[in-house]
Amino acid sequence: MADAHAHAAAHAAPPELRHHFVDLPAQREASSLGMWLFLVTEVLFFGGMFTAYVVYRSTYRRAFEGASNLLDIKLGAINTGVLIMSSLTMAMAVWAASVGKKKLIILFLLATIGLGSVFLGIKYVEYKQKFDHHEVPGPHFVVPHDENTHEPLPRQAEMFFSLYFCMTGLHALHMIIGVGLLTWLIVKARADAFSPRYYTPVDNVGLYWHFVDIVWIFLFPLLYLLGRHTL
Amino acid sequence: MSQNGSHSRAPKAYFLVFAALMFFTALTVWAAFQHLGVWNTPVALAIAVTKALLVALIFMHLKSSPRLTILVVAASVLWLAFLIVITVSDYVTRAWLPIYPR
Amino acid sequence: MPQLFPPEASSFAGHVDALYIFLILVTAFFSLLIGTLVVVFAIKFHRKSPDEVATEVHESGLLEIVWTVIPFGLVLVMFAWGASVYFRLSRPPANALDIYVTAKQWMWKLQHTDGHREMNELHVPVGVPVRLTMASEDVIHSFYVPAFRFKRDVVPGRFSTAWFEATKPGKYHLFCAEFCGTRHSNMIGWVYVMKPADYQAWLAGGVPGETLAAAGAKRFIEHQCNTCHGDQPGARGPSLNGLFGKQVQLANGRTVLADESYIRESIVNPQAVLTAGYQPIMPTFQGLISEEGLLQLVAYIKSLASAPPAGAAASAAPAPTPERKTIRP
Amino acid sequence: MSTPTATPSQRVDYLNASYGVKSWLLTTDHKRIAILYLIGITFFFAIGGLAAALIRLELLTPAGDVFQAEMYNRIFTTHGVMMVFFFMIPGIPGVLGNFLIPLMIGAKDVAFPRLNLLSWYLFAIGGLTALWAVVHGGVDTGWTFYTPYSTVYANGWVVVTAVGIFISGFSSILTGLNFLVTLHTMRAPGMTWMRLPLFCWGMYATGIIQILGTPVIAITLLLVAAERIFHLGVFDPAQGGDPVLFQHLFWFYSHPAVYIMILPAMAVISELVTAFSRKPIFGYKFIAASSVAIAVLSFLVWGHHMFVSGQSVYAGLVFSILSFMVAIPSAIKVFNWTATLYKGSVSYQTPLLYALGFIGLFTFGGLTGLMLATLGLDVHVHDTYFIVAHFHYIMVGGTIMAYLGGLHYWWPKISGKLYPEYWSRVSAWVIFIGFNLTFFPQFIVGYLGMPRRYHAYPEEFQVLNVMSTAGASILGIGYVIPLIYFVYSMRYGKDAADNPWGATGLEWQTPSPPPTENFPDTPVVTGRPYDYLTGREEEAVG
Repeated sequence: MADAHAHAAAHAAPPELRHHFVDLPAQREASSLGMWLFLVTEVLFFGGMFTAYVVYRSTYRRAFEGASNLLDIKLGAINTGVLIMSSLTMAMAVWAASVGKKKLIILFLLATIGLGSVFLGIKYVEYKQKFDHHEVPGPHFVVPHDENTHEPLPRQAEMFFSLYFCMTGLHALHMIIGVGLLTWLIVKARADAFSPRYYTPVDNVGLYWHFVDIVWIFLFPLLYLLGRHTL
Repeated sequence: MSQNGSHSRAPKAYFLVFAALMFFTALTVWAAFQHLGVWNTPVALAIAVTKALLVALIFMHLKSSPRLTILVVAASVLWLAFLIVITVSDYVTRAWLPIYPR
Repeated sequence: MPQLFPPEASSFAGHVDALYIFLILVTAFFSLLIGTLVVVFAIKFHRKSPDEVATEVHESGLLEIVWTVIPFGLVLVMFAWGASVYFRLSRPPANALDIYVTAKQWMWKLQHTDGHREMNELHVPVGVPVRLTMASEDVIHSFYVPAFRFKRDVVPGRFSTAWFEATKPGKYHLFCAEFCGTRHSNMIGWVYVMKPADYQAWLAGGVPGETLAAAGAKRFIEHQCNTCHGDQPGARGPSLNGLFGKQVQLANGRTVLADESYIRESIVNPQAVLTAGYQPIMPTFQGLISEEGLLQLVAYIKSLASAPPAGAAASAAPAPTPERKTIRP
Repeated sequence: MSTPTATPSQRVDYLNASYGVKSWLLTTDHKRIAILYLIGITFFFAIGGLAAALIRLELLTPAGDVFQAEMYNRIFTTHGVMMVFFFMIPGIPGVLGNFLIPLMIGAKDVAFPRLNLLSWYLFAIGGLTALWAVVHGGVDTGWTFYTPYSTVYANGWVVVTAVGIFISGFSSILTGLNFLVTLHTMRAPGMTWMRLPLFCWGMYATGIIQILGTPVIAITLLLVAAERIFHLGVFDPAQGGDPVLFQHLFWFYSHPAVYIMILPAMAVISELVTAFSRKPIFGYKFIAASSVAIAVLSFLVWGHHMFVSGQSVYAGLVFSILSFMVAIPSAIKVFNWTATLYKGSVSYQTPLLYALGFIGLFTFGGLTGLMLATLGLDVHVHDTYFIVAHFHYIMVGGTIMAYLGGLHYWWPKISGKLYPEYWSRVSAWVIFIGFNLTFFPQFIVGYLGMPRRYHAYPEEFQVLNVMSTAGASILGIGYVIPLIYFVYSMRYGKDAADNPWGATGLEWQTPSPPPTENFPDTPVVTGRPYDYLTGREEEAVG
């Protein structure tokens, strides 16, 4: 980037341009790369639990299949649909920001928050069921019975529920953080902080939200659909 | 996201991807109830990977991102594979060496 | 000369020390090479005047290749030698003397098949391969005898198996090498390697309790294992006579060798190693049988190995344990 | 540099640009954050060092007579946790990386200055959380937190310490992220990848490891905390968990973590060797490629910590051969450093003494590492003092030597003052002698079979342990001396010129200490790096 260009941009420096960047495209490229690197850490963060899941599933296949069949597949499928829809509305919000339609940004952000809350609500219902059936790992865990053979599952079914709560719990926590970020975006959008020239925060929260959706795209089959063919 | 300020209509791709994702969700649920024997898990994983790719390429506009970003994403998948494959390889090969050379 | 090596008291120790000396030589050679080169260059090319400049040295790809290939070759030698020594350690010979070790927070309990029990002490005959089948009742411990150059972590939840063959009579240190809590440094003991005559005297001297297999038989009845595994025809569980050491066809298609780990797995996680042709009705006994109990059950089932295979002779009573063959001098 | 040389005292620089605690605690200037890190890691080094002194005191006598066993276990755990997570890992990246990367690439600051300040706060909060746990009784699980002891049987502040490490793990992630984005997007015009100083290559490789490795220990410690709080059984064998799986997940990060510790040290050494031989580095491409190769290969070798822990024999073979492969790039680097000295114009200032010490000790430490990668030998020496000696040769003989060398080399740029040359050479020799006397005997006592983490040991090991403790006291004195004269030099030291060593590199073409925005206007880089021989002083076109 020739010096002249830098000087020109410096004079008409838009307010969002941070002092140590040459111009807005450089700043956007840096923040986007930064966000993707953060998502890499999230991939490996969930990756640790997926490793534990893969290992224990192959060690305790029957216990995992039996316990997986106890999960409510209807709620799981609905949740997947809800989350995909929220990904759509999030993508629309990012598009709206890129074309500078302030009302649409706020509308789609609100839709995303709504769908996210629906997801968390359904999650709460599922957790409530588990607490009632004493399927929560810990001192008062009761080994559940297999759905079709009505035989008690192997004791290691508790391992499945430990992993289930760790993975979906951490995923739900990421959803809650996402909803918080979306609310912060709405506040900034109402304050006209975004324009087609500068909407990096919306773009980055969008990337984060889509990532959380991708995690659920893998969690759903691995946790819910694992043993259905044995029914 | 390229600066296409003039673009007034929302990109059609979003709606197509949305429909595809919903379809794949239904597909994977249906496939789970089929007795595919040893193929149940690979099919479920394949569907999940395609859904993830759709979200990443279109919604996260990875398709139009600089090569460096794609390299970063590929690295994360490769490192996840390192972690899972090498750890599982320990478990798989534990029984290979029977302690008794009967 | 202060002692630099622990006593070489096992068949394995000599190989490890030879490998160690080779590695010391390589380390000494390269350390001295780099050390002297660095000092010589620093002195020879000492800056004479404040603004003296170095002379141009062109990079040479050849040199880079040389000092990549040579280390590469050397490390392959180290790897191969190390792997061969390691393989020797991990393949116990068939006729080894069985010792069952139970590691518990801050003590070692050792049981001989003929009923002798020892605490933090192990008496073994010289020249006889000894196989240790080890289990931990709480955390990870590690059975370490420096004189034998032999160490094995004892991971709770599974059997750890290792072997050694003592070659020099004497009294050697036994340490716990994996941090296991407050009195980790007190979980130590002695291994007494004895000439065969002394060993026989020691065996005769001590008053053995019931043999391990007998204790196992009692536990077998106590947990009503015989209701399914009593090998009467049409029993719900597979017969255990002549099972140990044979290949077993599993329900999921795999065939595994019936060794200690298989027996432990079928007691603790029976669904995973379900025998072909049987219903998955066996409950898991995880947490219900202590590690010592599992070792005794394994010893009992091993003692059934030489009993006639199932159905031939329906003997409900546990078969008498065959007398161990006398220890060869 | 031909700018009007106003005496440093009047010139506005990043140190006297503003005063007051707020100006330091809310700064987003990478140079000030580097100073904050310097203070932070010196504080945690002192705590870790104190714990080390207590350990060596206890090991003077075979009987455990200075401390109860319980207390001794908590002391060595504190030594491990403080040194690894709050000194070694944030150390060179936090201090030298933060200060130098923007200067070396001609940028005004790192890519995300506010994130950089957040990284320091996360490091400080994490460190203080772990310190809180230590003060209230600490943990007795060792810095490795092996389960099921850490999850079921340990009764110390495991969860609080794990949370402290988890928080400081984020600091490491964000620092790595910051460096990677800075090196990718903020290089000055003309600063191509092949003109990047090797220090930046080393920090780039370190960034890769911080990003790809740290999350795995974050989730592992989270699972350990969840297991203790909610009684889950993820790693508890009584509920079907597998302790070896914990070791896999733990070492997947913790082995690359030792490369987070050594790669920045190697990066410093590349700079010191070429600056004090006043000669272009030998094999620039090979050293840069070696750094990245180490970063990648370091993720495939973690199993050599588990050869005797019940891991399968075949996995052991694979990990052993891969561990040998990761040693090759380190060997290439050592050979290239040595070749750089050949026909150089070598001057004996303190940074070079530390660099030469590093090359010697790192070579010896690295080669003993090869012994541990050898399957047959590791069975005997695993979890003995042989291992303790090996990693101290790499961490203390390597990383701390390089850190001190780098601190001396860039001290004029950081503080604008010169350190006293006489005292620094004395302390360098004291440290070198004390170090070898401390850790060489541990190789011998290790091979003799003395296990790690023992507070009482058989009598025949006493002589070697007494030598080690004697060495430790010398080493302790050796470390205190630089602390004294560095602080002294800030007040009474002679003012430093912009380029006291006559070295190349953009950081030497800005005043010492540099102004807040580093360069009056962005420099343009033309020549190749370390260009000592063509133009006498590479003029950076303003």
